[in-house]
Amino acid sequence: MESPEALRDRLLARFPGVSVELVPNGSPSGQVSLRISPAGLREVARFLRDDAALALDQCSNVTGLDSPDREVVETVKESQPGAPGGPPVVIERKQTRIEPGHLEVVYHLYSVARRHGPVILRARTGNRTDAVTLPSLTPVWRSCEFQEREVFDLYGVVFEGHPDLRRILMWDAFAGHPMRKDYVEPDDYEWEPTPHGEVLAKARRHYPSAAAPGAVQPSP
Amino acid sequence: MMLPDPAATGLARVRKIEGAALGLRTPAFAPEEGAGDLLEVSLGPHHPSTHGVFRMDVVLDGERIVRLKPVFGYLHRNHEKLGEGTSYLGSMPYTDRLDYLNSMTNNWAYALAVEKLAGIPVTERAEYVRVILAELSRLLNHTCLAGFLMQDCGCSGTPLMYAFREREKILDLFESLSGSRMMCNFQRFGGCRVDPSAEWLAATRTLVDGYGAFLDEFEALLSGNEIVMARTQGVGRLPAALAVNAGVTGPMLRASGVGHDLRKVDGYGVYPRFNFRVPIGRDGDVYDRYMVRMLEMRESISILDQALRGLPGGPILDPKAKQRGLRPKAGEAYGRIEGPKGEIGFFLVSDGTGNPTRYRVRAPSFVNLTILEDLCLGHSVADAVIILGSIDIVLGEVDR
Amino acid sequence: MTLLLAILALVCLVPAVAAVLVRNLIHSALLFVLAWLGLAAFYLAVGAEFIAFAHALVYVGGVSMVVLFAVLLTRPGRESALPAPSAQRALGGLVAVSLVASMLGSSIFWTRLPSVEPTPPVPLRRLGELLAGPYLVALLLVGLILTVALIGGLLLAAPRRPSEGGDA
Amino acid sequence: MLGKGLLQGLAVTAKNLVGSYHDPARYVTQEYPEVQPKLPEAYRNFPFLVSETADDPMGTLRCVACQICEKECPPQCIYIEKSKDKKPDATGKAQIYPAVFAIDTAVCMSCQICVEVCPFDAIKMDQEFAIAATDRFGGLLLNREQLAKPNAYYHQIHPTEAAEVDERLAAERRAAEEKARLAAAAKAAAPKPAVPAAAAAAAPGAARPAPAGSTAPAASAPVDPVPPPAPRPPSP
Amino acid sequence: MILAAAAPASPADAWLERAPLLLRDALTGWLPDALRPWVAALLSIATILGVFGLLFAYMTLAERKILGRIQNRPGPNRTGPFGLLQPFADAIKALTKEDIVPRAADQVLHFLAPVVLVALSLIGLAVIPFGRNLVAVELEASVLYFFAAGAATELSIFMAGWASRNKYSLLAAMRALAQLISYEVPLLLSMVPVVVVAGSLSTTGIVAAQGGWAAGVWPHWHALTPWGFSAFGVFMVAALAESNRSPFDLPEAESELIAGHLTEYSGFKYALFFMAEYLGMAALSAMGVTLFLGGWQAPLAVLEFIPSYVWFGMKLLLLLLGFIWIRATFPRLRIDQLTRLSWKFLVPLALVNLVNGGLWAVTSDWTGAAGVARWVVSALLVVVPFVVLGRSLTAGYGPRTYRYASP
Repeated sequence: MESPEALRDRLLARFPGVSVELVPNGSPSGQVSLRISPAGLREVARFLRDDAALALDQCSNVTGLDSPDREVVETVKESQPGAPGGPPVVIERKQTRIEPGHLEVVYHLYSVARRHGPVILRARTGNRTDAVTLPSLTPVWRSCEFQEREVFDLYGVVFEGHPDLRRILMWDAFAGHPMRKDYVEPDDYEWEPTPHGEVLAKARRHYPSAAAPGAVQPSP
Repeated sequence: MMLPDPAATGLARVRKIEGAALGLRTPAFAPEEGAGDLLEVSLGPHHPSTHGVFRMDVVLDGERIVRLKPVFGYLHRNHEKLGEGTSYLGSMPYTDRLDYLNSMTNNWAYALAVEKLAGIPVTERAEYVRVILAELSRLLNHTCLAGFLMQDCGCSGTPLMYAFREREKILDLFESLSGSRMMCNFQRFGGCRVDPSAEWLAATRTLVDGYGAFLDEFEALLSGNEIVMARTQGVGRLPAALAVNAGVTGPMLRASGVGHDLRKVDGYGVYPRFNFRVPIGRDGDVYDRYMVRMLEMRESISILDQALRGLPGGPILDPKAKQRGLRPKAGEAYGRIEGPKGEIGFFLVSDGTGNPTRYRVRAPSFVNLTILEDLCLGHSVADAVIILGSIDIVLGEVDR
Repeated sequence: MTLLLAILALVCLVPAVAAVLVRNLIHSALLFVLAWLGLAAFYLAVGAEFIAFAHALVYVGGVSMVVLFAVLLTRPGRESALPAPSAQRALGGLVAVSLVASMLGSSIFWTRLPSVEPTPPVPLRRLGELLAGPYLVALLLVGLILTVALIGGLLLAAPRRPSEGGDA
Repeated sequence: MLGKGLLQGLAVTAKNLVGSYHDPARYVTQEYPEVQPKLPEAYRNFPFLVSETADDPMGTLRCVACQICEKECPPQCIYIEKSKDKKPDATGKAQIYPAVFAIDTAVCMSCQICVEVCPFDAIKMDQEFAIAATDRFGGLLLNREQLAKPNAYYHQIHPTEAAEVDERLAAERRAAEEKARLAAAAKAAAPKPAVPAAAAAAAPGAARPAPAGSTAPAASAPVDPVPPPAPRPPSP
Repeated sequence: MILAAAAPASPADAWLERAPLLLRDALTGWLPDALRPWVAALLSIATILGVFGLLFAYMTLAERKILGRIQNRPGPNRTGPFGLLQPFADAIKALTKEDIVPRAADQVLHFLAPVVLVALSLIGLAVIPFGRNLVAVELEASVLYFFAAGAATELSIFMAGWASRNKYSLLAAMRALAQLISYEVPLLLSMVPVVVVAGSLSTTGIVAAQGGWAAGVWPHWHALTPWGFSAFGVFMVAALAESNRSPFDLPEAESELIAGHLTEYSGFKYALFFMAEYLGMAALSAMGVTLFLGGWQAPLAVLEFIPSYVWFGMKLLLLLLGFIWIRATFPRLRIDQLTRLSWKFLVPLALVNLVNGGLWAVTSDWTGAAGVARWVVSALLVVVPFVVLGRSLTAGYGPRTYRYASP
């Protein structure tokens, strides 16, 4: 199977309008992935499936990833007018910048015919709130049908072109997407007497009046 | 017996899926408007034969199925969010609860993924012990499958009881080794938790030697039986192209004629050292899936035999391998093995801390269910029950 | 003996009348079955066992099923016996009464019954020889008609929709 | 010939019918209450705390409330509160002991991770499976007194494992005394001027690390008492 | 009064043989003549109910014990020694269980269905000759009476299915009707050659026709003649289907429509259905024994000293064991396969058998070489259609050979 770099170049040559970039992987597994701009995702996918050399006819795994807004602390060099008539003084100032988060979908492609893989595709959504649509790859590989529904259900990524986009694990009336990092677990579930402090504290916040029967009273 | 008119139930959903060119059987029985009485029945989730909490909303035209929507999620406990909240070692006992029939292969898949993520070497003896336990788990799983499938065909429990009798013998082996029959929590990163004793290996040897005779008797009861053949041959036919495209893996894929077995394709662990064959079917119907699993069990017996003979000495786990405070470098890895039900894979993304930032389980039952509707269209309710049985799903793995 | 016959007559008549009056279709179909059993009892009382059991077998076993299937398939189980407007009921009642009167009248007044006591029961073997002998042609003709009716029924009931393989 | 498979099937069931009267491999039913199951030694159910002697369980608990098991327990069902004062343990060294040690058996899934990560062999897996409680909350919450069981009981349920653990602990104790004796001899042989006697006495040099509750789990846990004795990590 | 200590002249008047009749005479002896036939009839009804009631009770236990042992487990052994009190425990449970009748159900029919079903399966037992002259009702056309009683069972299953007003039971009721009607035909057709050969429609006549042994060893039972064996096979398969037993227990197929037409029944009515199924099975097996296995005839001349009703009992239990054995081994047939098996295999086979029986009756006086030819022709007339029809039935099915993937 050709190396990720060669594959990237071939894709860039073939699909000029689509941005294809390599995503390095720090772990010794060496599974480098290709991030593809959402616009041309389905054409690239169909090419990868039908290309004779690659023949990636099985999309084995579709995963959602959530990277929330991150506070990035940067040191910014600024030149400020120094002493009157003297050279400008360069001072460093720490500045916190909010890097906008995004949702990401990862496809692991394998070839059953050629017995090679994985080629890993990644696609990012605009942001985490309104621009969350990505083209669905179910028309290319049927195996994505349920897995994309699961990513929609647990992450909130809307797949355009999916034949039957509904929640698959949670019940339809469920609000929210549980796998997101900023998901707050509702605390109205039935109270559990686990002795662990944090759970107890949450329970006491919820039932401030009654000191829950049977809870472990911290020793005097 | 009247039913709301078909159009109201959104029945006219037309499957505009490009996969049509792949021999996908568009429902030849798509009901024309007002085509007689349609009976909407939901099989499950408390149906005796749905293998756990799983529901199928079926629309019947007379005796034939016109539409089938699987509904699950009843057993969803957000296993993957739990994985993000616990350490790498802490997730190991949770993997027992995925496909609760084969905790040994679940553990191995997770350990393989973490070893790939952190680059941990595995000791020689542990590789052999892992193969032995995986093949024992495969025997156990396929025997149970045959038992449940025949129970769905209507046998009053006899094949199921024979299957469970043999399964108990294997579970006793797991219990005397790992401490628990089904929740073994046995693999560690770089090896196994306990070194199997000589008595345990001798007990495994006797079990393996006796298993061939049990399979012969089991096949004599079932495989040649005309009623079994009549009920299962030609039912739920899965074309090879659709199987590959729909991500179907494991015995279901091989029954459709595609010789794809990760033990040969990926060659993980020490499988390349054993010579064994991969049986494949021709029609991809329920009978082929049953027979491919039976033949696969015979191959597993030969693998077990070779592994038991070739088991090397040496440590079962490198004492210096970090288990508790494991902090793999930032990066990601996707590791997969050939579980009894198909390709079970773990996708782990680490950011250098003690907990993974993403812990994804690729469950074979979940993906194999994608084509349940395509297989059942045009068949009767009795066939749909058998087709679901032949797919061999476990809800712990489907819902996660 | 006549007392027995009178009781049996009642056993036939009551369910028949009830069958007409009762609103639920399925109930009326089942009441018919009772009426047929009453008829079979008549044969028994006269001593013709073979005819009685043949009658019971054919009617209770077969014809009742046909009636029930017909009722089920045409009007699926709803009690929709709408009361016909009163004018029609009167007319219907009149026609029914006149029919019954003419039948009863002809059988009681005009036909000459040879005698009142029951004739000695025909032994079964003799009955068999009679059927195989002089009445053979009649027997074969009846058989022919039944087969034709059977095949006709099958053709009519053949599944209307051109589907893959016709079921049973 | 039609029916050959059916006859074969009947033959198999007949063989099993006859076989179940004399073949132990076929007739495997154990009638439970009358016939108690023969548990393998490795069998594990809920954990229990090991105390050195049976007469004073609270006094001789091996647990030093290092809270490693509380952190590592996947379902978070162990709750420990450290004691304020110290108490001499088996080797005479003053150690912290757990004032509160509660396990919520409604949450515990008996996965034995706590046994695996405990550096002091203070917690082991029990084999008692017929447990019942009347109340869902308090009844399933086992506190320190209910969890503590003597080492003799540990020998009874896991004989080989217990033997290895005891032999390893004895070896450590011997090494500790031997090192203490060496330190004392070295001190006696070359008396350093003006070295406060107390400091010498206080430096125990004992191999047993007194974890100051620091959360940095430096020690790599011995995998399991069963495998060959793991080298004891150097004192911090 | 009862002496006959000397060796009996003929087996007919052996003391043990006449015991039931002597008992009856003893009991009704002191009554005035007018009442005697009525009390005798009552007595025979009581014995049939008692014997077959107990048989039903212990057949449920035998079924669960044998099924258990086939599946290598003990079967019920907690109530009483070896579980012998289990049937009574079940009966008490059935009686004490709450009898829920769905509100939408049609009360009258819902109650009537089990009652009619049990009554019909009991009525059929009146004409079965249990011993040498132990038959409750002596009728000229008793075989026809038996099948007339049996024909109405479909009616009550339909009533049960329709009356519970539940989608599943209605589907199951329709399936049950299709099954029963398609198996009524082979059942009757397989009985006709026996009547033709025996020359009479009365059960006692048929059993008498099977008396005697060729060379004292080979009994004249119908089942031991080629056409008889085939007719016996067809009869037993049809009997399996009529009593909704294993390969054909479609109506209450657990894995599909929950409990079929029994979904809405509970408590004692459910137990009644259960009882009706077993009594129906016992009645059909009893008729099978009468028609094909020589009723109360002993298999060997020398074994005549054992009383006739004991022979009848043993043969009946043997057949019931066969029912249980088949239930333990075979899966269930689908509704279309089931009806195809009847119309495309059993009915043609039974028709050919009719011809075969007729030939057998006509050539009854052939002996010596002609006798052998007679047997060969009859055997051929059984084997050839069996193979031809069998091949057409299993067209497309068969064991398969599997290949292995190239490494």
